[in-house]
Amino acid sequence: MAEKLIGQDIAPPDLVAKITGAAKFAEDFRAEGMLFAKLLLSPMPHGRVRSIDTSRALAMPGVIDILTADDLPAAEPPGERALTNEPHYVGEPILAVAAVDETTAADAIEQIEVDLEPLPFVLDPLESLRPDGPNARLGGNTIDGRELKSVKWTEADFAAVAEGKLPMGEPVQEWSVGDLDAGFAQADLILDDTIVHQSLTHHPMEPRSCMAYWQNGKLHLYGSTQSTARARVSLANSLDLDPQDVVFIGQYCGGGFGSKITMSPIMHVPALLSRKVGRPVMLRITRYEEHYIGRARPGFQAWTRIGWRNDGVVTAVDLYIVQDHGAYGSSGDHMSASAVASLMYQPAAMRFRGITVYTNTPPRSAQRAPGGAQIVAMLEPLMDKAARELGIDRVRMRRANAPDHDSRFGPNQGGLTSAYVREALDVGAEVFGWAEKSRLSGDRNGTRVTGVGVGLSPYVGGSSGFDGLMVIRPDGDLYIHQGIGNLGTHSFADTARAAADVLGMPWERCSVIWGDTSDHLPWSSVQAGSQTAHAHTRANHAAAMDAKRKLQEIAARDLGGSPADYEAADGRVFLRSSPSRAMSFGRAAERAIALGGEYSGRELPDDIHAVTVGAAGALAGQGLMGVAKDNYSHEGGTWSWVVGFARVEVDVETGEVEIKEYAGVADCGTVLHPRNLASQIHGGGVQGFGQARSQKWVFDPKWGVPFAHRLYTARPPGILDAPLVMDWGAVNEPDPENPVGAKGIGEPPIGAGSAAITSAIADALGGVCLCRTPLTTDVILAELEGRKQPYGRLDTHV
Amino acid sequence: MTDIEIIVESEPRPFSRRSFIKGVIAAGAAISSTGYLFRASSALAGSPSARGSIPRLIALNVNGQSRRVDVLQQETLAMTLRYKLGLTGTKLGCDRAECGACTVLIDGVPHYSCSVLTGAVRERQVTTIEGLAAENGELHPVQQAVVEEGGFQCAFCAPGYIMSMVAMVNENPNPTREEAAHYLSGNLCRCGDYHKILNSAERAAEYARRV
Amino acid sequence: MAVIRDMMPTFELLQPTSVEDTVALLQRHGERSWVLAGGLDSLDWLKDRVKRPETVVELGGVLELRGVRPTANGLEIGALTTLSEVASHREIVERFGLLSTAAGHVATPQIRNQGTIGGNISQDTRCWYYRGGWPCYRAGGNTCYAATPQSMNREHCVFGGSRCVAVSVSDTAPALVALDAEMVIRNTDGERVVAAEDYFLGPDIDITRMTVLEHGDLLTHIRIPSTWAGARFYFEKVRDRQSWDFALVSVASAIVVAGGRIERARIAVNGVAPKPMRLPDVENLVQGMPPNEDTAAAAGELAIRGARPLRHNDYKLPLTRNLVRRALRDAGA
Amino acid sequence: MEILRSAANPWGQDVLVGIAWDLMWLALIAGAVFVVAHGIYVRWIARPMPSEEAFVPGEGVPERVTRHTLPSRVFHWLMALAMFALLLTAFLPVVGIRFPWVTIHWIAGVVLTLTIVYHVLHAMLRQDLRSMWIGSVDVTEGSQALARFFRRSRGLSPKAGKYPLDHKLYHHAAAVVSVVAIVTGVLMMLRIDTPFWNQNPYFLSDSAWGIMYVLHGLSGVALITLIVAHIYFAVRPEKRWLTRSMVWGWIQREEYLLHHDPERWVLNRGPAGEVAGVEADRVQLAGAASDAEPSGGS
Repeated sequence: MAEKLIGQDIAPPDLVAKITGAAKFAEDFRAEGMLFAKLLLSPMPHGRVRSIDTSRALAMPGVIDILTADDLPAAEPPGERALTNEPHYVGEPILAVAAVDETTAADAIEQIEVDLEPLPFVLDPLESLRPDGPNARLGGNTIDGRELKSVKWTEADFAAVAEGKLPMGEPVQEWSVGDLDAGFAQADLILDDTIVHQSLTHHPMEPRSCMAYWQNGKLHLYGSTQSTARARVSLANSLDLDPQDVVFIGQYCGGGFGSKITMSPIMHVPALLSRKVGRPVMLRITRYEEHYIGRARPGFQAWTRIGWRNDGVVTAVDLYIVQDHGAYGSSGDHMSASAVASLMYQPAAMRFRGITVYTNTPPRSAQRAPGGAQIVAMLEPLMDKAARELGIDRVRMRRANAPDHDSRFGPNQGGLTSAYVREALDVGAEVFGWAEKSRLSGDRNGTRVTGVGVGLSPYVGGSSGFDGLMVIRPDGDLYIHQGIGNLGTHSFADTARAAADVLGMPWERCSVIWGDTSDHLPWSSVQAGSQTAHAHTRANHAAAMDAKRKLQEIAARDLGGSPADYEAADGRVFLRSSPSRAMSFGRAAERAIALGGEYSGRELPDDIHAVTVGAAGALAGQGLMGVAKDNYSHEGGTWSWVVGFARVEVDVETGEVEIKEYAGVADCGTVLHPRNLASQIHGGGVQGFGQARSQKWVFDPKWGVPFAHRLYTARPPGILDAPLVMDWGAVNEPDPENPVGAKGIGEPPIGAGSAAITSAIADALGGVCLCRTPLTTDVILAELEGRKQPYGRLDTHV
Repeated sequence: MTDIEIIVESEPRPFSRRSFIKGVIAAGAAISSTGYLFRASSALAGSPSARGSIPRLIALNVNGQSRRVDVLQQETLAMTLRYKLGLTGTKLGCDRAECGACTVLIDGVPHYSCSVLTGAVRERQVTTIEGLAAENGELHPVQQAVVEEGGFQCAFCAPGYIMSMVAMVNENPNPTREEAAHYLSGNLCRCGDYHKILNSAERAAEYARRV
Repeated sequence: MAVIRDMMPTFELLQPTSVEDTVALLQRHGERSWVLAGGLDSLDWLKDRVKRPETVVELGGVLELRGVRPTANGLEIGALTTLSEVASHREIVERFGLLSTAAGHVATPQIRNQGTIGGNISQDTRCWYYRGGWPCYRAGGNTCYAATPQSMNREHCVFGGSRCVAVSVSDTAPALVALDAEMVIRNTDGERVVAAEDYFLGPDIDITRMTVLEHGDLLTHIRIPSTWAGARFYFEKVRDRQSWDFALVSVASAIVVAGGRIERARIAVNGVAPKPMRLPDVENLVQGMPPNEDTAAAAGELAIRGARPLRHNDYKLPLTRNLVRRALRDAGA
Repeated sequence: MEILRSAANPWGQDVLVGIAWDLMWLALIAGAVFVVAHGIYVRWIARPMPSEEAFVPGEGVPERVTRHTLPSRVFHWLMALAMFALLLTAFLPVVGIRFPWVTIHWIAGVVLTLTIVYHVLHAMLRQDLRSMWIGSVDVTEGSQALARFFRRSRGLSPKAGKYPLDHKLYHHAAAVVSVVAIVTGVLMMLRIDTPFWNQNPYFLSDSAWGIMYVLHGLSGVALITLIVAHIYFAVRPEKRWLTRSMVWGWIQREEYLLHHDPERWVLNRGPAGEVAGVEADRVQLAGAASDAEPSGGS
């Protein structure tokens, strides 16, 4: 019986292609007669196009054509389009020029005269909420569900803003649970503070370049996406096309972190330009443009009040979040943040109030643990402050509040599928050596003071209801079709193991088919919300069980006995009682083709998605088909956890911080691929370090123009900004609501990394919570030297 | 200039604000079989009238082969590799010497190919990621080490990292983990895979010592 | 007309192979020419189309300007010597470790492999208003956008601002000032030698240039006298990230201690003024004093006297004070 | 040759930045051309001045007539010094001579402003404003001079008051240009750090600043021409007596009587015995103006 694949370290099948340069990302494809497009970006934070004079550009040799917003499908505000006649942020694309090469296209852009009328703009959400504050959009400054509204607070609300207190006027989103006053009444310690979290561009390593052409009415688009199957469908819908008429090619995605969940709006430029000029168009996106259209995490200006009993148990949480919504997008980070706070601290009484405010800054979208990564980095230092004042060990403090399997949380007090949080804390304390390391806090080593921190970070880790599709071909191999994107998590390969294990197939006999929708990919989840590992172990398991049933039936039909007497392993289906009576998978595949019907995919289950029906139909008759919808039970919310432990040294004379040690431990159900889990824990942790220490936006408030728009000024962490060695661990207890016990894990690690560092720095500063990220050198040094902080308590984009 | 015959309407297409037409327009483009080399157009040519827009035919030595290629005077090595020689393994992450994904070796030394003018490397040996594995596909020791460590996540930065690692093992056969980190500090990884990259670097040094 | 970034415009590439040819070309093409050595500073301008030379003179072929040669009383470094060579050259490491340490802190290995020491000290400022193509004073306009009450000037100057408040960002510049180096400049008229301290210009003298180089000039060599060879060197660069980033503040010092007392000292800081700032008052103060904590503290206080912080860079005062303190403290260690 | 420099502001809108430095060369050339032309004109072309009318008896005219009091002379030279400092610090950097000019420039600017303020008060309170006033007499004086220049008349223009018309015109031109330079200069001081305030370029909109810089530039270059002419006249031999008067303050009795009409520049004994001129508001000088020949003269 082949050894179980789940739990082993198996490199993904695409690794050799990636490290020999053979792997083709979107910008690596070429096409005969390919043109190059360049974008004309808005220089103004908010403007309206009065006129565009492209005559000189079009007269230039080598310039083929120009695409403007009028050539795109209409969209109701605040809907975003690839091009616009009313730019809402500096850098929003207004038009695109297609030319024989990029230099000509760029020269042509410089010959175009765009007459832009400046409109009122605003960068700071609080400014827009002032009684006379400007609105970022003509239709209003916030959104309630689908409706644009203009909300203005009163002067009274802003009374204490000068002392750095968050104004808390009338919210738009709100929920509360339990009796808040009673909760605070029984609290022995109450802390409250204003906390600010910066906005952050995703900056995946690969900019979202894309190339497209049309062939016999079908759109072929080479793009970078986290979710191949879903990108094709959303691209088709956005262009009013039938998905069958769209071929999306995206075998490799140079990272997305939530900025490439399905399609990027900019894909309409090569798609529609190539149709307009009748030739392939490559749009190479530069890093500068990636800052503008590459999505970002919404920043928060928040206030919170938390009550603790003497034993460390949280009695009440009051949370107010003003979210910076950017110019477009539908971010609900502030709502997710409130759910995470409620889940983590399990307060009996909690109130959340919030509002999301449009600003003339780049569009937002989910960025790795949207809302979660912000709130844990903001609140965990307060938890430490309480632990220090109550004299309770900080890990024990978190154990006292941690949820278990039966806990409830959030506005409608939903349940959980599993929560091994205390176990994660214990394993973490063990791996990091918390017992003796926590005693190091405050130690001096020359001019360096030590700080240790712990950061707990949960996030959604599952979903269900998607389809699995695989074929055993006459060659006896198992071809597993995955609609999952290849965004760096290796989930497209790791989730396929669930199918191989059901059929006892050795990994060398399995081929994963992914990345090109013309290879017939099933309907799959989006690779976001850390749901893929959970959703697609279920889907692949279900489809493999379907294949197994068909193998047993075919074997019983040919070799006698009843299907239940048969077992499948090592490429054979055999009678359990006498294994020599067997049939190879290849033979079974030939029989399946001969028998047709459901065996070869001529007939399909009636509950699978239309996309899967299309894919399966194309594969019918090629072998024994396993196809099924994931109908396994899914009671309660699936959430995964990572707890991060960090030791830092802060130089009291320069304000520099060196992260000496970091360890992250996860509760993500059964570990599919240990080394890959380590990469997610460490990789997400490093992104958390950048969030806590160096990455931010800087805008000139007078002109509304950004400066941190390239990697050098955006300052993502480098190899020397992380410890040389990082540890990890996992509880590895199966989740009951998944056939293999797996939960997703992509997002919790970033909050753990960020919270561990903000807590550790607060610890090194003697428990002072600076309540702001990023904690850059200047902010820390101003605190150490007792000087005025460089930024106001509520300042954003500084 | 390019020898493709450009079908342009007699007078420049007047810019008209046509409404969105859903119709089917037959487009006659097909992926050329070679997939790489296409005579049609390169990424950059520039309007013929501009000073210096006349390309120069030069000979480059890339991965041990002499390649003759028409190069514009302002063309960077990364663009030449990717758009003229079809070596798309060298990636463009920022085009501004801020990420390292375009790292290649010039005379064995790591450089950001996005910040080197192609004209400046005429007599020099350029090595790219495609030049590491042997003809028969046998991986370079560094590549083999990366495979065994299951290295990289999205791997867009992998080619750049591996070129830096190759130079590292050539220059310092016995690097400590810290020395490796400093040597690779010119390569950015946005997935944050530094721990596993350093594991690969240490194993790469070990394998290189064996060869 | 619309603006586009990240797309190099066409230019004519000239690749001379001797200093004579180079200065002749620069003379002929005058204001429309651009000197390109390592190119790390130049390509930032050219790709963003903020500076538009018609002709680029690429110095890769001028081999005579690479390498390190001992001279009568010190070393002469060719301006085209790469930062990696400077950081690892045995002569420099042993006698002028301050410079090799400084060179080793520049940006990243790939940039050090290609960037030249001449380019590092002649690079333009990195003020993000100026680099963004704004029509500021330094770009020939009449406004400094970084010195308004609302500006984002965390990385601007606290000393020596005159309308323009940008800073010099070179790491090797303060080291060369501390080593009392000299810069050799050639043009068609001949050669002139300028002391390191005078090589750099503040905006009060000429707001459009960071160094004395004019069109037609070529920095050929950097000469380091042996006066400070073997002194006790200290270099520290404080920055947000440990690679790529320029210094928020950096200190470079050469101190000779004899008989428990500071015989002579030469200290320079960068990242705080439009040019690397030598601290003669501090040097005089500490002369003859023991290199202990009190001297270091006094030196630190004196170093930041007269500073004039902007809206967001007040932290550079304590940071400069502490770095000078650490340099003096190290002299006593 | 450009006149104005403009640039794209951060929003891509075209905005005035200042004058083109070619105008500075233009102004210098204009000054030089004027000097040469005038020199040639006087030397070769101008018809000799007709012999002065019979010597007007000047009884009661002292040997030395005070033309400029000490305070006004001190003002003049101080202002000249400030003006020179301003012009040098403004234009030497443009021609390539590098030195820290900003501080000297704004200090000289402040000095100039103070001197001008003093001059205005001094003129209003102590000096005789009307001596600068351009009245109908001056108009005829001027038209006569013009007619003679164009050879349409031989007649002698009426004698000047304290200040001949060209002096008055020059003074007013210089005054206007200086005021423009000062007003714009003072405002522009908001753009630099001084011991009293930090620079704030957003005090005005960038288009307003553009106009400010252009005006300052234009007045600056205009001053070059004006001062070149001024110095030229000061050193001309036949005007030396006037220059002397700005140094020592007095002119000789003959010079007074030769060049000035006692009726229009009435001398009266000041308390200290020195004689100060008071511009008499003479009625149109009977007869003198009417003998101008009708056009189409010789």
